[in-house]
Amino acid sequence: MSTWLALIGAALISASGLLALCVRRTGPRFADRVAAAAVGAGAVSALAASVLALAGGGDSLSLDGGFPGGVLCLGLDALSALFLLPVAALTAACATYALAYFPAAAHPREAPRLRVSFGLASGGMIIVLLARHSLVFLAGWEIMAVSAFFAVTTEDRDAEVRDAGFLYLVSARASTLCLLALFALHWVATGSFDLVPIGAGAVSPAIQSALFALALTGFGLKAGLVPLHYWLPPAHAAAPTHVSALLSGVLIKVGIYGIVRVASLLPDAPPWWGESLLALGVVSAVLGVAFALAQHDVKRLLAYHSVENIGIIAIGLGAALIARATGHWQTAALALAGALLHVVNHALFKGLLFLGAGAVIQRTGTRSLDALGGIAKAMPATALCFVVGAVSIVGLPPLNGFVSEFLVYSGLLRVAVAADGGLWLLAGFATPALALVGGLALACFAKVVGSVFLGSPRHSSMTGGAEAPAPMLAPMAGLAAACTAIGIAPFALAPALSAASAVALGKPEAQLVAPLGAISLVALLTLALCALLALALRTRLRRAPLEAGLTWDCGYAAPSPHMQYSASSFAEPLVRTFSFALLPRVRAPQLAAVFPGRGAFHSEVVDPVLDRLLVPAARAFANAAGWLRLLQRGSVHAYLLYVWLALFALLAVTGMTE
Amino acid sequence: MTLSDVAFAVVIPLLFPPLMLGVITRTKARIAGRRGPPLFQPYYDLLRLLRKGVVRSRTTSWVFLAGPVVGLVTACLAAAIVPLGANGALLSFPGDLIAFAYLLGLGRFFTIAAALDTGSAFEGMGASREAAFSCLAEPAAFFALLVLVKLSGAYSIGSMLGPDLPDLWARGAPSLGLATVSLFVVLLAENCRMPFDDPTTHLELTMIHEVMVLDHSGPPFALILYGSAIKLFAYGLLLARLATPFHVGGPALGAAVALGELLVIAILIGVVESVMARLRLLRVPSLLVGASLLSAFGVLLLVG
Amino acid sequence: MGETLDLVLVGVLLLNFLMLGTSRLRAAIQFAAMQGVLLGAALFIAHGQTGGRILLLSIVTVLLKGIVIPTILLRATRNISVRREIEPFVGFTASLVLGALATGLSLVFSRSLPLLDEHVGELVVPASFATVLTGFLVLTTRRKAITQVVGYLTLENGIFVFGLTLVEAIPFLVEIGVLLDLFVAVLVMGIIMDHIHREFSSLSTEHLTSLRE
Amino acid sequence: MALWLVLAPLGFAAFAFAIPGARVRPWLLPAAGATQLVLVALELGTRGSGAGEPWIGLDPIGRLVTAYLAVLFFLCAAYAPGYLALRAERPNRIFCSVMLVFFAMMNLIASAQHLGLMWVAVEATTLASGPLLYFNRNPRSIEATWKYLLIGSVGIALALLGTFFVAYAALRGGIASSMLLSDVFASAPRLSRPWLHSGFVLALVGYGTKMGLAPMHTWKPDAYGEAPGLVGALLAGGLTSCAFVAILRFFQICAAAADSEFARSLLLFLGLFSMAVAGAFMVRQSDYKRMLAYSSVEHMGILVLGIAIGGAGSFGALLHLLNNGFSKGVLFLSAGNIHRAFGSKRTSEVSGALSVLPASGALFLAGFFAITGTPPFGTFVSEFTILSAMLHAERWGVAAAFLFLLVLVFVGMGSTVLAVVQGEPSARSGTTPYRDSWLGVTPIAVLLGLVLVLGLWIPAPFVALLREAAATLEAPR
Repeated sequence: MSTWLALIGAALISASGLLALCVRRTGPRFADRVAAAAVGAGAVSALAASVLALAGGGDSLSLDGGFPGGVLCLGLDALSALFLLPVAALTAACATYALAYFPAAAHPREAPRLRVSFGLASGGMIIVLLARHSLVFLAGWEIMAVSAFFAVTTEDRDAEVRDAGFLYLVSARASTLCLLALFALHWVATGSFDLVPIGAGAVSPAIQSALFALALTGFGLKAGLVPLHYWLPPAHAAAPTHVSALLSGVLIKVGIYGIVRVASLLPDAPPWWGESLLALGVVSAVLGVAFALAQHDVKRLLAYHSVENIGIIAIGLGAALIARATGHWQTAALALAGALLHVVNHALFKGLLFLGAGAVIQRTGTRSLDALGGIAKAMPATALCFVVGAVSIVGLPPLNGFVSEFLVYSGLLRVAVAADGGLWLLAGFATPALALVGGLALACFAKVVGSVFLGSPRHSSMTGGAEAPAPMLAPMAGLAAACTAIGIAPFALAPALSAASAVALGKPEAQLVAPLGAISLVALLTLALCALLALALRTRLRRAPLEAGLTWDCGYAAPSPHMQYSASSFAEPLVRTFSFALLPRVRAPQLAAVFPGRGAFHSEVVDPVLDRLLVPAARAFANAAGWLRLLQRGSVHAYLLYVWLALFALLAVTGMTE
Repeated sequence: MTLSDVAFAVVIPLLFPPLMLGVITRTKARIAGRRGPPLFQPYYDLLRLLRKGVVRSRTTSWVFLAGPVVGLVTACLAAAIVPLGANGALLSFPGDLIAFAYLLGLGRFFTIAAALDTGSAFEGMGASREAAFSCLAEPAAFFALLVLVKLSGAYSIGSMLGPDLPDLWARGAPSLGLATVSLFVVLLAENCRMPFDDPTTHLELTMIHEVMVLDHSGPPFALILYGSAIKLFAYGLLLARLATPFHVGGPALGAAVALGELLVIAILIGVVESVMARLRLLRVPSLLVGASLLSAFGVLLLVG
Repeated sequence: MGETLDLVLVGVLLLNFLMLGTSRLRAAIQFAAMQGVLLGAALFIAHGQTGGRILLLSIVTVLLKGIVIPTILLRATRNISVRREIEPFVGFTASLVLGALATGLSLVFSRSLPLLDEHVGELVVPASFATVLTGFLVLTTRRKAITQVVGYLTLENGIFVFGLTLVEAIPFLVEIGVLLDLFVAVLVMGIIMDHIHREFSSLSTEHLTSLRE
Repeated sequence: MALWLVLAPLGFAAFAFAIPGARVRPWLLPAAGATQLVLVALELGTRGSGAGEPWIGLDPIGRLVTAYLAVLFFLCAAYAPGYLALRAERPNRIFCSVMLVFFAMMNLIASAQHLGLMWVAVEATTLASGPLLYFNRNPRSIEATWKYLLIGSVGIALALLGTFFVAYAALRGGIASSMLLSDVFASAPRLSRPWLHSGFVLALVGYGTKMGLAPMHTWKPDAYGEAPGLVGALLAGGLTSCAFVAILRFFQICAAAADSEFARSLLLFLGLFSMAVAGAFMVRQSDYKRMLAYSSVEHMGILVLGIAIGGAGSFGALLHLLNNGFSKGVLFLSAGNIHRAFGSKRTSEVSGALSVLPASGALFLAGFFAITGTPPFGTFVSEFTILSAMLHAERWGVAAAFLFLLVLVFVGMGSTVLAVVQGEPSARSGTTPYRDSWLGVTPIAVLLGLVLVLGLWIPAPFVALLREAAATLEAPR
């Protein structure tokens, strides 16, 4: 039942764009609504399936009919359902948002195409989550990856978008090929396409480790674990914002799902799996947030934060895998629940943040933090939603980010307490690293909130303006509400998390034990006390003489918006501190005389993997390949010579004995 | 915990903290050869501010007022997590050390946001510095807390600093010692004391915390001052308990001893502020990284 | 019989060298033609006793390789009143040296292969290889399209020589098919050469290098 | 009667040559294709009574390939009338009849049970495709045709020598020499190994030239670049597959002689080398039709790799033969449409094809995804099978190289394809009146559908045929 419901959801969502194409002639607005309605209906169906499965009603089904891989199995268990939840919710939110953000009336050429690819990408994700058969998994995976490529390159007339799309496509392909190897090896080792847990001892440890390494690479590429994150920032910057939200919110999570699923299939996990995942997670989290801090483009910044959050999730998963390898099931359940909850949470708040940023971008036409400012006055609701998202993503109480980070921390601390030797060092350094990440994220989002919404507009075109339209506000409000709800009542999700962890660990008794009530109390106290105090202050201020004046600028009487501290200046101390990793490229004017002339300061931080490694390597390879071309300069004589040389060479290496 | 204990644990953290500020000011005055203001001057200041009117910049929004409110509330909640002496804390659950750090983080987030809301270059500068330095202080604190977690096997601040604390010192004195020093540095940094920040300076360019709240006035400003005092109280309590792991008598006596230690810490801070100059801002990160390394070394010592 | 055959094959080898050494286009074509005639003769000498089938085949070979195809090529040179010289990439002396090397190599290679007893002392297999290699040299070192056709012809001649050992194995139809294919190939190449000349007013393959990387 | 599969197209060829109407003549091509489909269906239906002539007959491989050729040719032929109508200024008598001869000869290759006959047929396809390549009659197409003819003929000459060597190997083994496959297989264990080995090498290089394995592939970019898309599709889908069949015949001899290891290692090397060369030359390839030629080189490499690995790899290679052929059909025909609409095949001058030709552009893009093994296209299934076979044989290094080269090729091909398809339509699109038409698009869409079907659902009899054919590679009869 639940699997069928989810399949129906996938079908509806996938078909949404095509349905809209069919009714295109009745007018762009109607087509928009048809697509959104189809997605909404599909999402409801998928959500229902998810809730059903989380409540213990998961099931599976088999399709037989001469497919290349034999009988195709699909199923929905708690683990899949937990991932299905944010996929369905965010898809619906983004589709609603698109009604106002990317209407067909304003984008007659792009919108119909985007709707098709958007629906297919989301439908592909659901198929991946449902797949219990490796070929189905790969098919869903690739549908998702390729449709996402088309969604990213919606505005393909822009060269930057094309480049980013191509980078994404190539990375997606590399990831698919890793998975191809993974599932081929799985097939060779088990003789089956079915994704069911392997019996202990059925497959040699070396093969299992190879499977895990392939999964880590292939899924890590999709999830954006450093150093495989390089495609993420350009792709997120290039895509229409609601697509970025979907990409960042759920698509990269499907990579996480893959790692969890594959790890759950392999019976004998040595500790190094978890250790490597943990180490990768720490590196991703720290570098992700450090690079985010140095960005000037709000969408690139949010994309780097996805790298950071994937790192946090990976830290949780790594801790869970370590605990699983050492038999600490309680700890494993705790860390895993943290990671899984962070998956859900990140989908909610990252979706919210992207949608909020999109509203600002649509209103102002710029993504540059240094050009924005003071938008809270024109768009107070958007600003409020964005602040909720920011507080969530930084992991602060009373919102949901705190809950999942709390669980990850708890798992990590338990691993640290139980560990000794090298593992203690690893866990011992991971915890403060996580704290550093938290601090940096705080700085970063203070910077974003401050430079986008607070202060006064840095550009005259941004004064005035209006709040985002309802179809855009409603999804944001919904997501913000969800963030708050999980922050206040995390215990409501505990059974679901327990069930999902039990599936992922293959250990039904691995239940989540965490002081979720206390967290709830802290959250409620924070909210209540703030409300009380705010109320008191308000009453007091009503009575007090309230004077409005200029911002105090130490006596300077005519402050202008350009005198505000910019986002780049705000981040400068931290960028300088981390310059050993960020390697900022700075062009500063030389100030020679007492009255120097005009000067311009410019600084940028480029991606270390993409711009310092991959691009130069690709260029070098292309140049080398260019030299190779000299062999093919049109001379038929040379070509004939090659034939003969091949003949002689092959004859020479062939055995000629009787 | 009885109801009276709870009332006790609520009232003391609410009433005591401004006194620490008074003690610090008095200590500094004495060392400088002055008499200084009365010990209760901070209380008078708060009351005076609460009565005053408010001037608000036209560029600000609701965020500007959220800063003081959230800052005070989070400081109070954080203080509730720290036990007064060997007594249990008001709020205690496994993992509450994370809540402690993150609650203070929430306060910081809104303080910074409120500073940025004014659109002033000076307040932006202060916010930027605050964000950067607290970021770097975070790992140092966590290394130190991790040492405690590892040694005690407990996950709440209340139990870590509970009756078993002397035993922990016996097992891991070097690590705990390093952690204590490092926590003291964190305390100075987080509460904007010398050598990180000079609370008494009049030059906005060199300020950190003070410049962030330049535009606040009246009751909101009182909330800010009060909040920072409570924050100092919470950190001081943590440090005091860690540095003096003795088990003294009943709850009342224990609390009294703890408050006494807090005053000692206040004096200590006063001494530090009197004998040290403020660091160059560019050097501040080095000091914080040094503190991190110190407590990281404490973690290293626990290998095996 | 073996000696007569060897004698003919010596002639074939000699023609290889002449072809490599000559500087004149028409001469090269004529040498290839002579080779074709010798091949027809060789076929008859080697297997003539087996019946009319071989006789017919020999006649067809002489006709095609010795007369028809060379005529096509000669007509091509006549129609295209181009410079008659062969323009080699590798000089004539060097070509001869390479030819000698190739012949030596052929001898070595055929020694290394286990020949049938009746072929051990004979020239058939080495001569075949040597002619194939000569064809290769002409193909790769001569500039003009037409000389390349001559090289291809020589290559086919070499293969034909090897076929002398297998007359029983190769059905008549296939032999005829092979010859027919050769004829059509040269015919088509001739047509293409005609078009090349019309397009470029030259038969040098230097003009044929616009398609490149 | 396998012979009819050859005779029927020849009959159509004669008819096409005879009739005068240049407007009617192109329609003979789909007619011949449809007839062939019927004949093949009859032939496959009456399997088991396959005792025909000893020289021409359909073994499993033959059945597979003739059926495949019939489908491919029918769809390409269905495209032809529309294309030739656009090229009404060119006489099409030669083109149509030669194309039918070409098709007949391909069928002859697939059904020949005699090495000599097969050689004659391969050479005949070479000669027949010359006029097809030269259809455009410009200096560039002369050059391409010349190179194709010369290199192809030289290569095939080597294959003839290889055929002779194998015959000699029988003589040397003391057996009555015969070139009939059944005889050769029966006597294979007694063949003289040195002759067999060098014969195989010669045949591999010879037919490999025809197939376009690197480094003998050099004619391919020129020929495919200058040929009409229609001809490119038939060459890349049909002819190369037939050359592959010719190599398979020699491989079968080695397998029958229980001596296929050396052959496998040669195939392995050539396969990887072809993929590598293709990858290297696709980088910064600015001519999208030449790019397709390198893609063909790559896939020929994959085919021989599959055979080299053996086991499931043979199955995968045979399946890939079909997938590659149909995908190549999609790519060449849609590239032909794009070429027609923009009047250029350089990526610097062609962009925004998706906007100018929504159908052809989309098909070109889809063909790119199909040829690069994107699930759920059939190419994915075959590549998956080949990779599994590599892993099963524990050839880790080969598998890693295979995957790396697939990425490399994807990068090279993707950058060119996307440059053509995406972006603002270039100014050149306005210089020609050509736009999408039903006749020019439907056959391509059907071809794409076939590749998709092969990835989603393979009928059981077809799987059985593939298995049977793969089995004859390991143990020929």
